Amino acid sequence: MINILVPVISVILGLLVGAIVMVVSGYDPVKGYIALWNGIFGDSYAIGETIRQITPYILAGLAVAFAFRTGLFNIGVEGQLIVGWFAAVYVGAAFDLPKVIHLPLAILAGAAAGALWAFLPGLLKAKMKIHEVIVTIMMNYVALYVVNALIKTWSGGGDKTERIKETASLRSDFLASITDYSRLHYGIILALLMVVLMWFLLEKTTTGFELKAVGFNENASEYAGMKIGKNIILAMVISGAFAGLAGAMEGLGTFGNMYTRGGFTGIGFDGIAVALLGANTPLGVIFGAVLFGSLKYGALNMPNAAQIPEEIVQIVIALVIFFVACGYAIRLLLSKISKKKEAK
Amino acid sequence: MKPLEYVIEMLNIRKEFGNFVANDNITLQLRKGEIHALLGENGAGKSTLMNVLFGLYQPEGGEIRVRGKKVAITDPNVANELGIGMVHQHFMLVENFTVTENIILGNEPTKGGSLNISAAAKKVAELSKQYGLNVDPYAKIEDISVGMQQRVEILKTLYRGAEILIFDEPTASLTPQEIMELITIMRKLIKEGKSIILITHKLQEIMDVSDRVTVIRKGKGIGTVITSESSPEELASLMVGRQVIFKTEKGPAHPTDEVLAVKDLVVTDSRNVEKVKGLNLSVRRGEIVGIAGIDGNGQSELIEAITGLRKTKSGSVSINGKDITNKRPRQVTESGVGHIPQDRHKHGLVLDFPIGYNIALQTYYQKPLSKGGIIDYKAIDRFAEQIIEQYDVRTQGAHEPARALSGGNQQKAIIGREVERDPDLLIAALPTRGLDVGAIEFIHRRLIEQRDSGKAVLLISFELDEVMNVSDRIAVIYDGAIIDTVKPLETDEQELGLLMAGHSRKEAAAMQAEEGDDKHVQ
Amino acid sequence: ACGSGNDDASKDNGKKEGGGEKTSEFSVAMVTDVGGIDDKSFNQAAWKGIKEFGEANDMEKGDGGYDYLQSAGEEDYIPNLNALARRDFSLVFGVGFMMQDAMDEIASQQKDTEFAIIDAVVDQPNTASILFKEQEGSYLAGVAAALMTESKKVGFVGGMENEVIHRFESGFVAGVKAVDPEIDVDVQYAGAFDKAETGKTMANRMYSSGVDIIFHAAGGTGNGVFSEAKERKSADPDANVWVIGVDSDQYDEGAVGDTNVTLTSMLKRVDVAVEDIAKRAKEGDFPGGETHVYGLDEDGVDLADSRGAIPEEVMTKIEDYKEKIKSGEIEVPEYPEGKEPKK
Amino acid sequence: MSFLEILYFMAPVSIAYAAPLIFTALGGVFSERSGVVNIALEGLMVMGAFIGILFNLFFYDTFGSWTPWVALIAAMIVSAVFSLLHAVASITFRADQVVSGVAINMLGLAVALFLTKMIFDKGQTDFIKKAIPNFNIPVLQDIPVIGPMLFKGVYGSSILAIVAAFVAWYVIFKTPFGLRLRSVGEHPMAADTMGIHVNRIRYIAVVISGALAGIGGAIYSQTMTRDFGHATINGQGFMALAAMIFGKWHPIGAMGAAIFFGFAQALAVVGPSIPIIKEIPTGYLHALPYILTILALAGFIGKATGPKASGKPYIKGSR
Ligand SMILES: Nc1ncnc2c1ncn2[C@@H]1O[C@H](COP(=O)(O)OP(=O)(O)OP(=O)(O)O)[C@@H](O)[C@H]1O
Ligand SMILES: Nc1ncnc2c1ncn2[C@@H]1O[C@H](COP(=O)(O)OP(=O)(O)OP(=O)(O)O)[C@@H](O)[C@H]1O
Ligand SMILES: [Mg+2]
Ligand SMILES: [Mg+2]
Repeated sequence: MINILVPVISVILGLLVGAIVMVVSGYDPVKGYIALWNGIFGDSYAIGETIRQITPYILAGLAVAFAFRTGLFNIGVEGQLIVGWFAAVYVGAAFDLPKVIHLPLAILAGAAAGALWAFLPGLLKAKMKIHEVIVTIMMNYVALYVVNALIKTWSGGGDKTERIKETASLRSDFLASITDYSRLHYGIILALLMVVLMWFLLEKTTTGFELKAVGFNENASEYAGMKIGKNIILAMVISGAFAGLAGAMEGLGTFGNMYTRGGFTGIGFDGIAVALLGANTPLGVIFGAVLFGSLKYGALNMPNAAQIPEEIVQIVIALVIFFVACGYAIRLLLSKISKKKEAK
Repeated sequence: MKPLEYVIEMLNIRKEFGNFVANDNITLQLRKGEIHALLGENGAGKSTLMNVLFGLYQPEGGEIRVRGKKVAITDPNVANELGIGMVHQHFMLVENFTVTENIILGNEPTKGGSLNISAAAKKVAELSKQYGLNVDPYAKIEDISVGMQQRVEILKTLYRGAEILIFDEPTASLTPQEIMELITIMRKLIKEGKSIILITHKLQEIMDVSDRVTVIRKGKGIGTVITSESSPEELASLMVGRQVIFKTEKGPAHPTDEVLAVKDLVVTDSRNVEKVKGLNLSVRRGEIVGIAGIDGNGQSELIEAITGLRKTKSGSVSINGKDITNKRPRQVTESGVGHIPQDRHKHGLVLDFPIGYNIALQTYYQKPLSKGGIIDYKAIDRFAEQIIEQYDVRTQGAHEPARALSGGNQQKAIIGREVERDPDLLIAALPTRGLDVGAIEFIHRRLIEQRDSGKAVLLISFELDEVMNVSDRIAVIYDGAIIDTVKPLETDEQELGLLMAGHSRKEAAAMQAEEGDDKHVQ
Repeated sequence: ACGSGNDDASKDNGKKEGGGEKTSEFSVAMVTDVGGIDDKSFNQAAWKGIKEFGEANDMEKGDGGYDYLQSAGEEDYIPNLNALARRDFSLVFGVGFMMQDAMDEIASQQKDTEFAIIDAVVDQPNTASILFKEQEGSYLAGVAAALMTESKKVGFVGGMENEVIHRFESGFVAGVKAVDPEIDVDVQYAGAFDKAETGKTMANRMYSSGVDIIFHAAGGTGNGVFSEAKERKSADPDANVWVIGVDSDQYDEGAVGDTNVTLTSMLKRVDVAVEDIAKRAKEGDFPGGETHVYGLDEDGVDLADSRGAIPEEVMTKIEDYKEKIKSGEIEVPEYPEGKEPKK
Repeated sequence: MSFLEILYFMAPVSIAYAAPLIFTALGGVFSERSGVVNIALEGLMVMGAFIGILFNLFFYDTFGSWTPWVALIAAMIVSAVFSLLHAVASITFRADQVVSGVAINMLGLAVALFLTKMIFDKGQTDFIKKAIPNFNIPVLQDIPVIGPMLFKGVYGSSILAIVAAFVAWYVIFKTPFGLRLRSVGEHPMAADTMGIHVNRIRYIAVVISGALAGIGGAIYSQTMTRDFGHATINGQGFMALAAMIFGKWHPIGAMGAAIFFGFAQALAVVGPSIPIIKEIPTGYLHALPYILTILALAGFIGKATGPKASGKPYIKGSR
């Protein structure tokens, strides 16, 4: 009960403080929040786009959460996502194959690229004990510039890749038609499958058991016969694969190609918040992604329908995360309230 | 007798953790200049009571008087000001600090705003000399022995001028030599007019040094007795609530085939210093071989090399005739080796895992706990419940985090895990460290059972008592080699002590004779 | 070129009559890219064009008048374009080549709305594509730099390498070489539009190696170029360091006490193009499916008026070149040498 | 460029690039040494960059040529106050320190941009009139080789940063406060038993980190961009975090790492005039600084472990 109450109260508190900010700066919070609501749930188009936005957040959140659960801090989801995006688009555009092969292949390419990008930090951590945070931060930049250069090379000096073939696309006329031409694509199903996969991997398999054990206590795990290095690398690689899939969602679903980028997508960094909002559990990640994705997407409608500046929405989102992080204080408050009630 | 002057009175102290009552109206009165022992089973609430006195916990009820005055000890600062110092059960030392830094922390001498380490170190050296503590002020904690760390803890309290000292299980991880030293130190402190509360599970120590004993059981005060009017047996039964057998009953050994064979083994430590230097050892089915030795003579490296946790430099290790030198830990365990590790928190347990997972930590990948890489958690639960039941692990259930169990119960779970795998060789390293007499008795019985069912047991212990009581053969390790092997019945603690100090049996005999002569002369 | 917005007002006469009915009421909006309407670059210029058009036609900000939506990321382009189309704006601008695919998709769905995209070509019947001949303006910047350099070394700092920025580079180099082929042009790209520290380091390197005029086409990275120049200027008022600004008149950015390091700026008049297209759409002359290229001749690009440091005789020379380009006598290359598209 | 010219160019550029990172990384060192993970450095830097510019713009008339320096102090104070949010969340409210940090990062940028819009009615501030100046150090600059490398075109802020690194080293390793700070990050319970107020020390450390990151941000904006906008600080905070880890949580190490980053960045800029690097296509050249860092880590830095209690809130009586 309290586990549900805490995030709900955090969200309410975040919105409340956001409302105060709006009032103070001369905007109408009621109008603002109606716009936010409509931006998320207003019509089938909004719902479709909200779900589309949630999709990569789930995967990025899984990537971060998986690493955390195995004792690693993968701050490189952003870079892994970028290479995953590129690889998926490359396979999606460069080959002519029937859909049953092409789409899975392109998705796999994304996952593989992300995994590869995470392999190096994993290897350095396993073999040389080099802190994964710093390597993954560096790998983010390397991904950004290398992918930009690859796009340039591939497109003969252009700024974007070819479009993926229809056979590699996650989009569908059906989804578009029921959501009034939103870009909702089948990626959400894949993302949810990955949630199940992560849960299964961590909670059901011997591999997951080992990964968690190594994350908690390397010495005891080694004593129990587990291979420490292998598990660290594997954890990074799986985490990177999730991140790569998030990129594949963008490449094969939302965009259908890739542009050279001036900076990061932000999804990878937001994935940290998503994962931690969800307490690093697979189910929690869904919650985090829904919260984050909805706010992010719905926020677009606040300047649109209520002329409230984007920045205020960002403030609200940050506050919501802040309050969720402060869950302990909310718990304390709740228990005090319930004690008082008992006393009466 | 002087008028009864209490420096500390803890009256009807009550401490609750949630719904659990850890201290249920316990009263403890400490006289000036006495050593007052506090005795109780693992988890009885001793540390809790002392943490209340030291200001780390706030009691729910009762009152504390210091030198007759009622006080509220709201945090350790207050305790320090009242002259109360505590040596904690789990050392409160910052590992990568030097001895001096640890000692002055919170009370630092300065010169022009910066730390005056040299002055502090001088003072530490002086104190150390005054009490015969022999501590290097500039050594890093992570580099010094447990005994030395213990003395640093004591210095911490002395440095602050504590008049009332609490020792929470100071001897649990000390070697016999170090314990002797500690006792000397305690006596010195008392002579200086200080008062001591001593927690220990070793009844002999209580008999040796304490003036009075307060016994608690399951959070309740049982009473206070005058040591000289009591006996170990009485204390034990007061504490446990039943009769305790001290000398473990066991029949003679019937050793058969060799299980463990270590030949000319050379192992280096993490700093690449040779610690095991051409060691030979053999353990057969149906016998318990005890390794006696002073800490640091290569015991840890030897076990780590056998179990695959450390690479050997040369020599060989084989189990049942099969060479396992430099095999990975998994291959070693699968060749029939069970291992109760020396450090249960570092190697023995994943503290954040449920105790059930920990019980499955060696077998989770095998049938019936898993099939085809898929773990059957129901099977793990069943298995864990069975071990918990069978080995009397006191816990709320298999899902409780290992962290929340007391050390004794953690240890029982580990023993259950290792024994239940039915290994041909069971290596038990310091298996009873920090445990109460009841638990020790239980563990010793299990080791003997293993032997009697035809397994080989290798016991490493710093406690001569334990080695003498449990082993069938005692291999004395000194400077990385087994210098002699003796039978418990054919030796005594004195001879063993001399052997452990590196003397040959002949020398030992001579020295013993001499000593005996001396005694006569005196 | 500056006052072009004003004369539209006089021509606007049909507005009041159709006022009551929504369909006949003309409204216009734009979607920015991540820069926002005040990025001192083309978003700002586009918004300026829309605002001026709106004000000139007595329109109000908001539905049925003129408005904009800002994108926080590229995933927002489609929802934003879509939102504006759904709010029944008659004409929706997309600013920036990054919006190409998004525009293509939305234009094919929202067939009743007219769209226009800046810096890219979208092949839809209801979409007008707007390109600029940045190379022509940059050519003049190159000429100015070549005529003014004392060290015979000039520099170019680009942001990300793409076709648009390549046009800047190409024109600039061509302009310099047209005056004096012996002059060195030091070309470097920062790889991003928002790395001021890299821009500054590049400028530092160039000035250190004797370059005295740097033309930047690098957005926020160009801030660093200005910082370096200004720093040198304030350390040594006699330092011969200049910057040529880009997109809008960056004279103010060059101020160092009483002096200024901005030699001139290459203007990219997105506002002119936006107003032009809006006007045509309002008059029912929307060039859907067409691509309009705005060069010197169309007032789409130019050098800023702020050329304080450029002496009169140099000005005349620049004007000469300008006329030659306008007349077609000089054709400015679109791609830098060796950077022609391979396909 | 000749080899010497390259050196003359790279040395000062590396240090100038490093200065904001040094300050911010030092902030990270204080915070993490006390056991509070500070991924919020980015947001704290943003705040500093914004306040630095804002103050500079509004008080130029009052403080004249001293403005940039006073602006550093203003940025320091505001970021320190802002960092209290992170402190309250992660120390008192036992929040996950990484989440709290992420929230602060988002909040810092959003608040700074919102205020920019409110005050300037546009997406970025005006340009400041007076930036942090650089100057040649008399006499020293004439020393052959070293002079032009280290003593020409020196920013006051760079000197300050290097001095700050040594001061931080002194404070952390030579003063009672430093000893307590480190003890709290290694073994808070031990510190508690010695009568040290664990949470108080951690609050102080986090606020110091806010103050230092604020200075770092204000140095960046007052030397590199001279205005504030959405992209002014983008990733510097994370680079500072990386510098802190690279430097093994040691002030001097962090400084060295920051200078190394500066060196790598400068190398990518002068790359086209260096024989081997010249061959790397520009696109890939942009990745060079980051690849160099990874190589350096793998090559000669190796293992780094942070303070033991880092990331864990201290809860009295738990173990
Ligand atoms: N921090 C805590 N939270 C909850 N319960 C606790 C805590 N500390 C102790 N307890 C409870 O109090 C009881 C007494 O613990 P305590 O540490 O005082 O035992 P002890 O007598 O010192 O045991 P040992 O001999 O093993 O050191 C435990 O059984 C446990 O259930
Ligand atoms: N954080 C906690 N939560 C719940 N119970 C706790 C906690 N900390 C300690 N305990 C309880 O305290 C009791 C005794 O703990 P204590 O550390 O004194 O045991 P111990 O036998 O001395 O262990 P060790 O071998 O580690 O010294 C245990 O029974 C355990 O249940
Ligand atoms: Mg205890
Ligand atoms: Mg104990």
